Amino acid sequence: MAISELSYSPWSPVLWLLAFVVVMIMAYFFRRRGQKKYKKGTEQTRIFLCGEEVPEARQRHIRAHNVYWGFFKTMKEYYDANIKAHTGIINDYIIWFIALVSITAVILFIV
Amino acid sequence: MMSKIVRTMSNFLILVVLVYGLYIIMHGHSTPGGGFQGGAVVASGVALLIVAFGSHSIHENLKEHHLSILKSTGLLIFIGLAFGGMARTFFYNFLVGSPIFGHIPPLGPNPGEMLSGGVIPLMDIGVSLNVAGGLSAILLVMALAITATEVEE
Amino acid sequence: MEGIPFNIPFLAVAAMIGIAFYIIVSQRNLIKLVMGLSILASGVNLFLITLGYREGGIAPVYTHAPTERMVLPIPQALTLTSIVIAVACLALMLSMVVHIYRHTGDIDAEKSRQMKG
Amino acid sequence: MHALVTHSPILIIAIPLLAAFLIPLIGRANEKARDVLVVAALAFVGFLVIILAKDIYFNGLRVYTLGASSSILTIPEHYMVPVRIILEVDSMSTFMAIITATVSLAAAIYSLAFVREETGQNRFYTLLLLLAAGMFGMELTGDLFNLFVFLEIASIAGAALTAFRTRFADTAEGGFKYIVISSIAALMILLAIGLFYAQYNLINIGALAQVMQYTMLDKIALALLVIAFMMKLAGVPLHMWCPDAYSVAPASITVMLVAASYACLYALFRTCFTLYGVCLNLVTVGWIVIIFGLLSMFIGVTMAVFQSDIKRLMAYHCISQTGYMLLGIGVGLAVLDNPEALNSYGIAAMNGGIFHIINNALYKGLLFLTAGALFYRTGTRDLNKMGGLAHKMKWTAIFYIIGALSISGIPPSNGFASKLLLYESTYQFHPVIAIVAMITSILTLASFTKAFYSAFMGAELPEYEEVKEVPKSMMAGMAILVVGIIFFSLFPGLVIDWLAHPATEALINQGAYISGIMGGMG
Repeated sequence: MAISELSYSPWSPVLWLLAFVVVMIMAYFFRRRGQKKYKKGTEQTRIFLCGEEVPEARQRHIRAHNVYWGFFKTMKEYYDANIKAHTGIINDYIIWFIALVSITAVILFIV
Repeated sequence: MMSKIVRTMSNFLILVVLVYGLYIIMHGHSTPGGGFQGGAVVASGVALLIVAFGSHSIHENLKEHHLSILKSTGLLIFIGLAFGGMARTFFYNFLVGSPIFGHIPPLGPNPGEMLSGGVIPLMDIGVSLNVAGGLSAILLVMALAITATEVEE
Repeated sequence: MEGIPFNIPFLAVAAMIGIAFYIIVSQRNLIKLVMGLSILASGVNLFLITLGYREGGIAPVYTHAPTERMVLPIPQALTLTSIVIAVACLALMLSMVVHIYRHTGDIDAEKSRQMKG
Repeated sequence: MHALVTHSPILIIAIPLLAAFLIPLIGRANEKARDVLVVAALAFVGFLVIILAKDIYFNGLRVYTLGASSSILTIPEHYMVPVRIILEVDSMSTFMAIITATVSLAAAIYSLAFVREETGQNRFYTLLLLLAAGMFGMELTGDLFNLFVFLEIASIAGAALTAFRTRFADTAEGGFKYIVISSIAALMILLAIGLFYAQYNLINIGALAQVMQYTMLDKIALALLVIAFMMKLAGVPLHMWCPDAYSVAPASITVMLVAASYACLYALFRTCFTLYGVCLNLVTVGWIVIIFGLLSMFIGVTMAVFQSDIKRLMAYHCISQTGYMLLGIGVGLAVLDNPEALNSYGIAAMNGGIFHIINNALYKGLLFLTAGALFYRTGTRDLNKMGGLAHKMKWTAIFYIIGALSISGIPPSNGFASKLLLYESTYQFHPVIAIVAMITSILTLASFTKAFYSAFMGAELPEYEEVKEVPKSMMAGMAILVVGIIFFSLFPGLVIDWLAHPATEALINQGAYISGIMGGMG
């Protein structure tokens, strides 16, 4: 069942799942103690945007290229260099291959 | 489509090419040659026809699916013979000693015997069907593709 | 082979492989690239065939063979298989170049590329 | 039953071949019969793989000679060299064969609906079975030249399948890149085989390993083999063909290509551990593999976060996950001649790396299949154009979540189990490795969250109102992999004891492999 070869502690997913279920049951009981004013199908479930008109679905959806914008902005130099290296030209792929074969052969000769 | 002289000559030559291909296929087990080489010779005959008559007129009589059936049949012969030796191991030469190609020639230099080799000549036939069909299909499709792009331009 | 230094074929192999890699690396024309690959395959095949050469050995064909020592035909078998595979590769590559040309109208590796990054 | 086990090494390769050659004839007559044939052949092969694996687990490795009842029958009789086509199967081979069998079966069932609209389906299934046969052949063979032949069969079939949907503009380009790098890699492997033949007059792996002296030519051959296999399995910086080819291939074929790249991974391990083994400069070669692994993990995952094409994103993940396997095996290779380190963490690292191969084949296969399902219904791979699809495709979304959690190593998934093994063991080797591996895992989760959010979450978009759940056979193909993932998640210990650990033992134990083939000779 469990992986016992680990040096620190064994890993047993079944035990983990049991613990997870216990935690979820506890969370459920906490949740039941909350307020009961929520009703489906009323104004409570509609989107509230500071009282303004809600835009249509197509404009509301955040598209993939906007996700993690800050991360890419911070890592701009790294990504610029990387995209420059990924030329998409088949000849360049072979250049990498030849270069790495020679480097590896030289390393194996020296060491 | 080339001139009448070329067409007439290739009508004769195709016979020679086919016979030569067949010779190489059938003697593959005792002399240099074999299924692939013979099949390639046969396919070169098809190439001759394509050059002489043009790919479209050949394509009217020789469709890809004919060649595809030829290919599959050849491969099935090959792998079926391989499965035939399954009583011992895969590819076992189970025809040795039997009347079909089963004669065992003496070890060492010998004059060469047609009816020896067991399953090997039969496998040569299978391979040659596959190679002839496959290479002809490649040549035909390539020739058609070239003419198609010329039409587009 | 009398009088020919034994390593001449190996020099030819090295030259062929070098030329092939030079073509593959430097030529952006896809057809030329395929030609380079074909030369590379021939170079490797030549290498295998050269390995099969033995001084004084004869071809392992028993029909009317002289009674000298025969060579083990492994390199020949390898080369034959490799040739067959190279033919299939060549046909496949050329047909793909045809398709690339149909869709993009170019056979330059850089101009016909649609994917990068 | 006994005969079936005896002949199963070759039957595993021959039955897909036989079915592949039958398809053009049967498919013309009846399409239903053809579909049944494909699935039945692969299912039967899966059954054979399992009984063979069971037999090898209990009875040790197995040698099968084609065309003769024993590998030592030669003329002249004192010529004690294995010249025939010989298959040598040990636990590592059957481990890889199990992966290939599972993935091929899932891909074939998925294809039934996925390529229903395409022309030339007979050719599709023929090539699919040839690809499977090529992979099985690579994994079961005991001969370097057969390895080359089966590698080329797999490459040609894979490239033709990648470019199968010729009506799209970019498929031919992906297929062309795949075949070019495949044939160059294969030719370099052939050159290395020639270098071996020049020195030892042998091409059998076990026989070569016995006489290997690690001369200068062997070093060149090692460099050629390692880098050529590295290119085939898409290790950074030789990975650039991988997103191009994987993204344009039909989804079921992408899954098969992933399995094919793991067959090359197997060939790399076989080269390092069995062919060269202890005569290598182990620390150097181990570090070369580790550095490839680190680069693959980090560059692969950072490029993946950036992508907006869903299959390109997953293809880059494929690269970064391959890095984990290289890490585990590289650490094992670096400490192979140091019994103390090997027992304290080397074997654990290799177990982790090998366990990760099967995990990754399952969940990466599942993810590619869900991407294919999205493409099947929306007609696009661009994440920028997708949105709100979870409303319409509930099961696909659930499958995607299972796969994404698993690949990111969230407990209790199988991905967590293998990554935990890797983190703990590689940390003892060098802390930096484990740290990079963890960062990679975090970024993996980040990029799959991005893909999940932009494809499945959000309001229903008006352009996808007609979208439905995918057909049943595609669901069945995904379900096979999901069942595998859940089983592996719940019982990782069983998998390690029964599959991964025997495979590790088989890799480490070079002597057993050599005596398996050379035992009866001289």
